[in-house]
Amino acid sequence: MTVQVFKAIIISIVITLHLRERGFFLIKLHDVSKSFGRFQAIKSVSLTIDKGEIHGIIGASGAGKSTLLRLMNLLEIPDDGEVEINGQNLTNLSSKDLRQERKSIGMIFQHFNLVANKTVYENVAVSLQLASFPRKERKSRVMTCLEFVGLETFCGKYPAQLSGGEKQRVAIARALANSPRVLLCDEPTSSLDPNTTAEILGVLEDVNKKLGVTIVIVSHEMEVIKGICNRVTVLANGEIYDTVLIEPSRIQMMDNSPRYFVEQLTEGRVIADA
Amino acid sequence: MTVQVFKAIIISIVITLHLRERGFFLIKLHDVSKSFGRFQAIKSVSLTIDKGEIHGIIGASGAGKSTLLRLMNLLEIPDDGEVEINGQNLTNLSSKDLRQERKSIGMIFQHFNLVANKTVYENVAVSLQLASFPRKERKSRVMTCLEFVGLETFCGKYPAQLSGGEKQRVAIARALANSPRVLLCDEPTSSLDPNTTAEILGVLEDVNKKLGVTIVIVSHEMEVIKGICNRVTVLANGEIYDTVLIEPSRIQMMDNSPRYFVEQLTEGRVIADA
Amino acid sequence: GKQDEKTDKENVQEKDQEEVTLKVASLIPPMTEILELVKPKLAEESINLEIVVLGDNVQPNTALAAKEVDANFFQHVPYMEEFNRNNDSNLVPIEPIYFANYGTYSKDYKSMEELPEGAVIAIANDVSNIDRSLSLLAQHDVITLKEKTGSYYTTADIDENPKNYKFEEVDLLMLARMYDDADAVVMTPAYAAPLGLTPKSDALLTEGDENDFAITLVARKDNEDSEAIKKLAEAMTSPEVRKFLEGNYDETAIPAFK
Amino acid sequence: MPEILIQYEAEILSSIGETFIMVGVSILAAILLGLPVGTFLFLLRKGQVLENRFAFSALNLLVNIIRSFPFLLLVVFLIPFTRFVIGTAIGTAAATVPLAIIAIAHYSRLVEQALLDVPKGVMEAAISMGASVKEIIVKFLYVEARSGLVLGLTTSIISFISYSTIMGVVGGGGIGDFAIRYGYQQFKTDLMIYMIIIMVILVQLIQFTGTTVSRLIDKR
Amino acid sequence: MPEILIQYEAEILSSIGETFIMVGVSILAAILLGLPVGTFLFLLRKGQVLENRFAFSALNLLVNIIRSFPFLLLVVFLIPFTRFVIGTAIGTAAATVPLAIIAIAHYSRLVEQALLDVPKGVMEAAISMGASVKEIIVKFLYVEARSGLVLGLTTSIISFISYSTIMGVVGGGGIGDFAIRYGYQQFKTDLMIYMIIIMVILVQLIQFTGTTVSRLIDKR
Ligand SMILES: Nc1ncnc2c1ncn2[C@@H]1O[C@H](COP(=O)(O)OP(=O)(O)OP(=O)(O)O)[C@@H](O)[C@H]1O
Ligand SMILES: Nc1ncnc2c1ncn2[C@@H]1O[C@H](COP(=O)(O)OP(=O)(O)OP(=O)(O)O)[C@@H](O)[C@H]1O
Ligand SMILES: [Mg+2]
Ligand SMILES: [Mg+2]
Repeated sequence: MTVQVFKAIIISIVITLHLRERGFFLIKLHDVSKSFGRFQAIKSVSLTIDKGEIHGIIGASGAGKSTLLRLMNLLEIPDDGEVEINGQNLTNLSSKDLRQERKSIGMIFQHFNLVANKTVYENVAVSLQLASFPRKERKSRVMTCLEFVGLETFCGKYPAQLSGGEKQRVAIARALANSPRVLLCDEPTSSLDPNTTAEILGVLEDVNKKLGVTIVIVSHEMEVIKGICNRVTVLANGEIYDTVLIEPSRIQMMDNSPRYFVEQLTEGRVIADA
Repeated sequence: MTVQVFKAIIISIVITLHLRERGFFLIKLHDVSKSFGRFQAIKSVSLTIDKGEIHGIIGASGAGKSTLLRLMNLLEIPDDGEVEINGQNLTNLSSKDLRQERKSIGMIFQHFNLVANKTVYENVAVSLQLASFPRKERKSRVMTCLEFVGLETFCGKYPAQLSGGEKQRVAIARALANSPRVLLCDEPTSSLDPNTTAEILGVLEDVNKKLGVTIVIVSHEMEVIKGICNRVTVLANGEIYDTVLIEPSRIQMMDNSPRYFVEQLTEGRVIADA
Repeated sequence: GKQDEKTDKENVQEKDQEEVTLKVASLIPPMTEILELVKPKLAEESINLEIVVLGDNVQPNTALAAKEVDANFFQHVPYMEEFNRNNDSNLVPIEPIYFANYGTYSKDYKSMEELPEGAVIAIANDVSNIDRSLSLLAQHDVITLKEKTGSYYTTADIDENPKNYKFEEVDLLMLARMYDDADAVVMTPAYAAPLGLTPKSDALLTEGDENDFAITLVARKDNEDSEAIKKLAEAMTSPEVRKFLEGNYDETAIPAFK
Repeated sequence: MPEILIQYEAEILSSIGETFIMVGVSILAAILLGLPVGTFLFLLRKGQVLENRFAFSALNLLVNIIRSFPFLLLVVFLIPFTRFVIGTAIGTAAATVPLAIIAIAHYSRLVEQALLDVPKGVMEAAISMGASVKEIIVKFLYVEARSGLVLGLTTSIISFISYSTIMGVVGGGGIGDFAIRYGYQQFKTDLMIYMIIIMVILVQLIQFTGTTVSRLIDKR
Repeated sequence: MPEILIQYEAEILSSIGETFIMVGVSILAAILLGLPVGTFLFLLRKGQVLENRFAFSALNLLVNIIRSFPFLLLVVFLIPFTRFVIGTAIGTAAATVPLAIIAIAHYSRLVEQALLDVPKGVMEAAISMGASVKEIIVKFLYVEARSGLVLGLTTSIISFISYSTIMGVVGGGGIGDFAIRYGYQQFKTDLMIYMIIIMVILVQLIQFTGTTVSRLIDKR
């Protein structure tokens, strides 16, 4: 696995060279509300996410985390309030400009939302096609992203042939492919084992540090949040309960052998091997 | 939340009274193999799960955990080998007997597999209908199960109107409704926050202890496995790497207030409130 | 051999020089057969006869009026006149060719007298044929009709129907098939023939040739005098056609030309 | 109301009635038989719960044969059967027989297609709960595919109306036949146009109802 | 080969050719125009990316009007248009015009239905990536709905064959018309049955191809 992490770092450097200088991004929500029927899922939330920050959103199931995230790229249209990215008020944009803006906002969905009739390769490639990424470099870029998530040998498979975690990793690769400047992640590691999780978080951190990508992560896993975020919003019943600044404890990388699981399970209190 | 846990315990007692004496169950896999095309997902696995055990299955993403679980109720037909539940060889059963057997095997799917056009209530009720559960008691049974997972007020909602965690909890309620004697759980808490997770695991433990339900849990979360399982199979590349006996550390219950998240985040190393 | 070849070539050349194509719309035999019969003869006169078979009895007139065909051969004059009235067209009859001897047939009964009270009589369902069928029955005093008000009689115009016959209107195409179903069927010989029925030996009642319903070659005002139409009319009233009709359609299609 | 409509009021009303009878019976046939046939076309497929190559091919062929017949010839071909069922082969009642048969074949294809769009996971959930084939169909398949089934039925009904216009051939009557006989063959163009307007309104109503219902019951 | 088939060989072959022309043009029209029309019916709906109540109603009405016409009357009604496009209103070429128009209306409904079954999540993924409407259609909707689109086209093609049998009215010819004219009207029952067998084989081939293709491209 360390080999892969090394690869990932090399790759991020390649991306850095590939990209022009890009400004850091910021996201601002002003008094945003969203109701579904009579139920108010988000209640007048104001939140600023700084440029280059890795921002966590945590809260109980049903607190409104996904809804809040989906408001940030206007997948949910707010009933009230404004959404601003990098100084631009998304709510006022023409649909063409909004499209353009969205091309620089990557999103990892809670339920992946892969295209079932596209292969793993095509699922990742499509975001490059949409962004008119130079045709020649597409293939190598897709492969790079699939290597990020350890799926370089899965190119020709279809989503229905993947395990839960593999699907999730394809969704991550897709979101990263187009070198977005903002990355919205809804439970990006919910289906991943601890090793793969650590790996993916490492990639996200690199992307943030080296390319200045602003990242918003919704997660219910305390380790994920603690391990990577600078600042965390605690959401409860559609309202911000608190925002906490933390010092991310660099995620420790582990080797991905099954031995790790056994060690973890037996640590300190081995009973027997069955 | 403690109130809910209390409720859950009361409820399990009610179920115990409701049920006749039932034998403990066991699951046996003999040399089971399963390939998808040329890819061998499960390679000649033999595994015995004892009566009344809570058995964990852990392993990296793509190791074959879901496939192994799905072999246990013959959702995947093995290419080779035999699957036995409570002494009955499932692979030889007539389709009618297999159906009958399946009614006593609850399953929680990794991707929930809720019926999108049924309400939360109907999704849970359907498993009772299939098992010809006495019509009069259905309603109270469904409500009991929804209370287990804290969704008693969500009866009339449709899956598309639920958050990820809420969907998962409906799937759990559905699997529990028909008082199964074996419960197959594929990442049952992957979308749940730590509190809800602890709660659900508490319910599963109760069901196991009080009703003798044999439980198989696939999970990538070490805490889940450590917190509830008696024995854990570590899977790697479709093979059993090891089987480890552990002493489950009774899951600690936490209150479900957002305060908990803040405490967890700031524990020991508070920097500032934003 | 050589000489033959030469004359053949000359013939072809001749044809090339003055060949005219004549399009004639038609529906079913024996109409189409008559046209096929005269085709070689017209070819000798450098007229290429193209038979356009259509499937309903309005389209041949529509096509003729729109100059898509040069003539048609499927209808009787009253029907053509009705079309002219309604469509501001100027179709003209060229030559009556044969009387389709309309008749009443029955599978179970030998004569009209045997037909019981309340029997079902199947008739065609298009207006001109309803008119014609009712006229046939009236001609033989099976029913009586009121004064004609519109251009056609309809079942509403029946005045007396002493034996309370029920009239079932079906498509022309289905008429022959109703032979099994209805107590009696009123139809043209063209539809009766495939059942092996002829007006002469099987019909309970026939129309004869004392009527206006001769199937007529029809063209337009602007081409009625053209050489090609004249030659076509000539060919269709030739002794060969008469012989053909008398030989194959004895009393079924009675030649209407002198 | 235009005079010509008043003049033909009785005929128009009875032809509307005939259309309702013919289309109504077709709808019944589509639901009572087309739905099961389509369901079996789906369930007998490879990989489905009743997988059976032979039975599938046979049923598939049967549906294809009905769909292959030129409609007019189907009507003719079915005359003995119609006579057996209805007692006569002409008239509105008789016309419903071939229409119903076409309706079954037509709708069954749309049912098959709608069921193919039910997510595999839902089928798996049903199977894992030990649902019988009947329960899989009624409690899962039809529930999950219901909006597609309604839209398919809507499309089918509109086709039935179109097929019913040909039933003048056996004296079936109906609005379409009325329009053809009086409007077209008798050159009463205005009458024809009114009849077509009636048909457009009818079709528009059916489509509107179908679209609305399918949207209301679609909770996906 | 039975004698009667040899006797009529030339006519049979040319009628098969006519059917191919008529159905071929209908297929082209269905794909080139029915597909876009159906796509717009979907995209203009409430809640979709091009939501537009007015445009939807207009397009929906247009499709319904075409579907409401008794087919025979549509053929007649379109004669001036056909003459304008093809130069004549009779013959096989002319017959393709009304057939094509019916094909567009027919297939567009099935397209609309197939697209309605595309999971919402896929649309969301497309929108979140900043896909333009054209890209949403081509790179997401059609990809995800492709097996439904193929099955719908199969169903439509078989309906087109059935519609083409009526085109004898304007001299369109085709196998069905041949069967009616020679086989039915002239009581050559054996000839009629052979023609029907040819049609069954044709339909069976189309259905088989459609089913197979749609299964092969369905990766869900
Ligand atoms: N389309 C909808 N219609 C009605 N209610 C909805 C809809 N979408 C979400 N909700 C409700 O809004 C609330 C917040 O949903 P959201 O998906 O944002 O929760 P979440 O914080 O992401 O939860 P989880 O961790 O379980 O995914 C939930 O209670 C949910 O039931
Ligand atoms: N239908 C299929 N066709 C082809 N390959 C499949 C299919 N289903 C599963 N696989 C492959 O089999 C392997 C095991 O899949 P499985 O779903 O059992 O993994 P898992 O251990 O549950 O992983 P995760 O934790 O990511 O859910 C994976 O590599 C997957 O790609
Ligand atoms: Mg969520
Ligand atoms: Mg899995």
